[in-house]
Amino acid sequence: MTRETLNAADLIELFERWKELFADQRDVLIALDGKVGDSDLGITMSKAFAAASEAVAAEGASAGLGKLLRTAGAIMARTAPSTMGTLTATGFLRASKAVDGMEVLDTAAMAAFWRAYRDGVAERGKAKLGDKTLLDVLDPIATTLEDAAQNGLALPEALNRAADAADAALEATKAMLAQHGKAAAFQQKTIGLQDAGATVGVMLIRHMATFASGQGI
Amino acid sequence: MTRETLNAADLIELFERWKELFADQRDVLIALDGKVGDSDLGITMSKAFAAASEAVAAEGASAGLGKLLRTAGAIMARTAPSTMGTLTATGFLRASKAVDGMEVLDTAAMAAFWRAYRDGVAERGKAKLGDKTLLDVLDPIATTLEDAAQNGLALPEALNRAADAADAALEATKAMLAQHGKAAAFQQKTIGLQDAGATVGVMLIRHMATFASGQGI
Amino acid sequence: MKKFLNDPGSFVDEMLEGIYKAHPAVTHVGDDLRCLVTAKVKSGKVGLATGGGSGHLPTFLGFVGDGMLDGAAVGGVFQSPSAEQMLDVTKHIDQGAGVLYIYGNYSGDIINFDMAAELADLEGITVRQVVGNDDVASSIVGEEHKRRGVAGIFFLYKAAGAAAAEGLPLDEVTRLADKARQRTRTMGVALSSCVVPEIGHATFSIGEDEMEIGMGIHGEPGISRKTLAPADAVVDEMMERIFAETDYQAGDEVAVLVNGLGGTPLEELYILFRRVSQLLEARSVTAKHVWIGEFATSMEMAGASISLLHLDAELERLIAAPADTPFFQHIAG
Amino acid sequence: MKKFLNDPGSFVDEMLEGIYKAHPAVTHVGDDLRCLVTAKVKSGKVGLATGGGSGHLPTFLGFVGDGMLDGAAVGGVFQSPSAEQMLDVTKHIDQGAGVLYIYGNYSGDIINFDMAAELADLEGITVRQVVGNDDVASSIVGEEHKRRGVAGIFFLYKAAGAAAAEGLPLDEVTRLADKARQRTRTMGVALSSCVVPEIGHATFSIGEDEMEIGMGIHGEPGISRKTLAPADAVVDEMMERIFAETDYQAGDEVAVLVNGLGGTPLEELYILFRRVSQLLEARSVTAKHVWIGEFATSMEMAGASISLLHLDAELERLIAAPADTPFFQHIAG
Ligand SMILES: Nc1ncnc2c1ncn2[C@@H]1O[C@H](COP(=O)(O)OP(=O)(O)O)[C@@H](O)[C@H]1O
Ligand SMILES: Nc1ncnc2c1ncn2[C@@H]1O[C@H](COP(=O)(O)OP(=O)(O)O)[C@@H](O)[C@H]1O
Ligand SMILES: [Mg+2]
Ligand SMILES: [Mg+2]
Ligand SMILES: [Mg+2]
Ligand SMILES: [Mg+2]
Repeated sequence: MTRETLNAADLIELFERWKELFADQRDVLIALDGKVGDSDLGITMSKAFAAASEAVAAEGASAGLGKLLRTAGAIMARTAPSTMGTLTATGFLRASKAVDGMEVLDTAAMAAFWRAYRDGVAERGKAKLGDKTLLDVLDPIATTLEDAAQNGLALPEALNRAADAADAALEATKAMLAQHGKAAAFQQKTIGLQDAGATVGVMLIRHMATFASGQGI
Repeated sequence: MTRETLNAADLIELFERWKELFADQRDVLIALDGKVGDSDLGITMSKAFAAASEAVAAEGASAGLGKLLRTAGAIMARTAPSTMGTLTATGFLRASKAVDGMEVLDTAAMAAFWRAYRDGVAERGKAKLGDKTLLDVLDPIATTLEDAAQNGLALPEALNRAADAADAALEATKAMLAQHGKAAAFQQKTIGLQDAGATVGVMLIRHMATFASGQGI
Repeated sequence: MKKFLNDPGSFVDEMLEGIYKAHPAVTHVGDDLRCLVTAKVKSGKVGLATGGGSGHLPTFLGFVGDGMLDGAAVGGVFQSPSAEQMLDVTKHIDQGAGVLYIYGNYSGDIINFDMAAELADLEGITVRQVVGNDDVASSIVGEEHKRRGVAGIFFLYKAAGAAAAEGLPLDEVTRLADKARQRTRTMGVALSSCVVPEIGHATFSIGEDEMEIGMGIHGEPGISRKTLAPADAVVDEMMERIFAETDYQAGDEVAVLVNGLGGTPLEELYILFRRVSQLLEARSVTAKHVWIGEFATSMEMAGASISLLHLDAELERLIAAPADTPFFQHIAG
Repeated sequence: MKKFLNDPGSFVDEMLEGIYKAHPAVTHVGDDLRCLVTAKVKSGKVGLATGGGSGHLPTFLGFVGDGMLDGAAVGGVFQSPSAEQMLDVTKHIDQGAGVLYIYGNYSGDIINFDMAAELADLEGITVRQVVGNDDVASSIVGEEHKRRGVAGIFFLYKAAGAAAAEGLPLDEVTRLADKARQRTRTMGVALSSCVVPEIGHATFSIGEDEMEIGMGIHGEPGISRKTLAPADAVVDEMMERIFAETDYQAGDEVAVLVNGLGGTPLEELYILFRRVSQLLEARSVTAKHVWIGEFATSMEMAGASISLLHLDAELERLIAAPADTPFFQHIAG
């Protein structure tokens, strides 16, 4: 089933899918973070989304999009306060504010969602573009969605484009030198490797796109 | 060259041989003590005899048998104060007293030497016969030499018999249950194993016998 | 993984239960075991808080007590506590004189402490931050702001703790903590990996005859991996890097911390200190205060670090002051 | 072998050089670094001496200081010091009030301490001996005289040290040390081997998933080797053996020592203590004094031991008394 908009019930289902995603990808992310980090990314992401999914499901669709996203962000901040955990929590909390009061997310609302998410991460993490972080994929996600909204693209198509842009941006992180977090210590060794946090960003948007496109995941 | 008696110069040479013996047997004794002990026996014995050999050589034959044995015992007590180190030191110190003033060791003197050695070890260690210790080979060494002296046997022959008796006694320790030292903790596991300290006793007397018999060692 | 534990998921909380049972001088905020505070908050005093991942005992929470810290929020093994937990500790210990956060320079911790400081500010609590960055190996001179905080943070706790105990105001306590930070340098070396309980296998692998100079306390890479050298040569290499960026003059005094990373016997730490002491003597620098033992560990990692604090009169006074915490006692004298 | 050392043969003496550099409160008799004594012998006081092999830091020499011991003779790693060295320490610390030897029940040590006591007697020094035998695993009830002395000897030092500091006479100090001995029980468990520097390889081998309950601090065999169980089950098994031969009544008080063998992180010791504390509470026995950390180690061995001292009024007073030594500080109150 293609979803032209996402409502609160969809969001709850999406969190359930994200939860499954990060449970599946736990070891992949552990291994990836292990290369130039501390191997915890798979653990924190699976915990964060398990807790968020449970919390939004318990709250139910009647709470509305804004409240559900706030709940998800708040519980993530508590359950998984690693760099990525807190940045992801910040992202959802800011997105919550951006879409507060809306009944459904169409392309324009989704652009506002990811713009707020991106800016929250940028503000909290103080990274610059090109620093080889999550921000390097969030930025093209936000701008691609803003373009898509301006061009009147439907949500599934818009999200697919954003995910493609994120893929390309993730690929581009390989050439970058890590400037933040534990990876920064590895200096030159980070060149050639894709950034772990950016990988999580791609997983999030790709899964959202697949979900909106109604493809089996 | 067969030696019917041992003089002070011989003793110095014998200590040199003992030193080589325990340097050679270092790893064997480490392994043996390692089975039901703390693996240090090879280290302490090689150290003890290296120090003793050096000290008696430095002192020279003119010091006389008693003084040389006292020097050997004293330096061993200082260099290798493990159970076997101190017992061996005690043995030599007591033997020193027993042969003090003698110019050479014949069979009777050698019997007195090992009687004193045996009694010193018994007194200091407070072990009983059959407790699976060094004492179990020292006892037949002393009694065999005393018999040999009464029967007028020459020193090489007497020492060979004492060494044979020690061999048999060592074999007999296999059936015993260790009562002292670290081996005691191994209880039933000590059955079937020859005692490490008794093995040192056999090495000492066998080497002495070979030395007196003039066989190449 | 060979550890005394019941369940990797409850590792930290069961450890904390043990700590509260063993040390009645510390307690927790509400029901959250991970928000540890002194049982006797001293009225009017500047509050000192720290925090960071578990797995580094006695860092972080072990230094909460008289003459040291007032509270610590701890996370999972090598995981930051949450901003909310830090805020809870902050609110509990604040006596109106403000709170100083002293913690290590790790992105997860910074992000959460920053968030906590913002939240505390909204509640009317003045918060200052000093971020320990003593690990020489983790960035070059000129990029000190990128350096990790490791065992040397102990000196920051000690200096700030004594300053707060003297009744100094927040700005002064902050100045002194920051001065200690600027004058502290650490170099570490690892011989074996740690194992994070929830991961279950070694964080990194290292050859039977290898060491890594400069490795971080979570297994972050160091400067060079090579064949294990004699202890004196290892110390020489570590101290050379510290000497290269400090300006000790003959007659100066330092405080020395030789820290075990968790799996290294005390005997070996003393062998390392012996050489440290020789090198200081060769420069006519006095090791005025010396601590040798485990201060900031990395679970069962074998290895050690050497931290030096370049003393001056006021820092010396603070380092010499008495302290009494569950994991660290210092009897002045 | 992966250790910080320069040469296996100089391991002990270089460690000692480090100790003297770090701790000016202790010194050595004449030129022999292995005869360690307090720098300020207290006139008129009963002297307390201990000794044994190196490789167990902070045992033995780490407890020489105020409120604890006056001297310690140490040997090579896991090797007794010589009778002569013990005699030298004895002569140095004797103040005419006599000297009490407190050491562990090992044949090498006994033989040498006995010899030293004989020699001291010849010099007119009264010597008493109390031989620690707290290791429950090392012999059955009824054969306690065969048991090894392990970490629980710390309680003997503490009790005797406080008694001597109070100015009690030799017989009384001996009685109290012996009472502490009779009321102390220890159980240990090992997860990995130690490596003696001069031997260079592991003393014993143990599977990746195995533990040995009751193993001694030199790697002596324990009671059973089995698959590593959850921490609580390990503690239950250890405590059961201690409970089986003690008669704690509801309302009684104990002192508890959870000791790391060298390679085990502090976190895990607290997880073990958590369970100890639950078991004591279930019997309404109070853990009046608790120490958790490294007290008697076996180089880098991973493992732990649990020691309990059954307190009574006079032992409680002595255990509670202040102490200040290089490796152990206790602030009373
Ligand atoms: N300052 C920052 N701003 C944005 N993203 C960051 C920053 N620092 C690190 N990251 C991202 O976080 C990822 C690592 O996340 P995580 O494993 O949670 O870190 P840690 O374990 O160090 O807390 C990196 O791959 C990077 O994408
Ligand atoms: N009380 C004793 N009397 C005589 N011999 C003993 C006694 N205790 C132990 N031994 C001997 O000492 C040997 C072990 O010596 P050693 O390795 O030096 O002991 P440790 O390492 O325990 O000090 C044993 O094999 C035994 O023969
Ligand atoms: Mg990570
Ligand atoms: Mg032995
Ligand atoms: Mg992390
Ligand atoms: Mg031995």
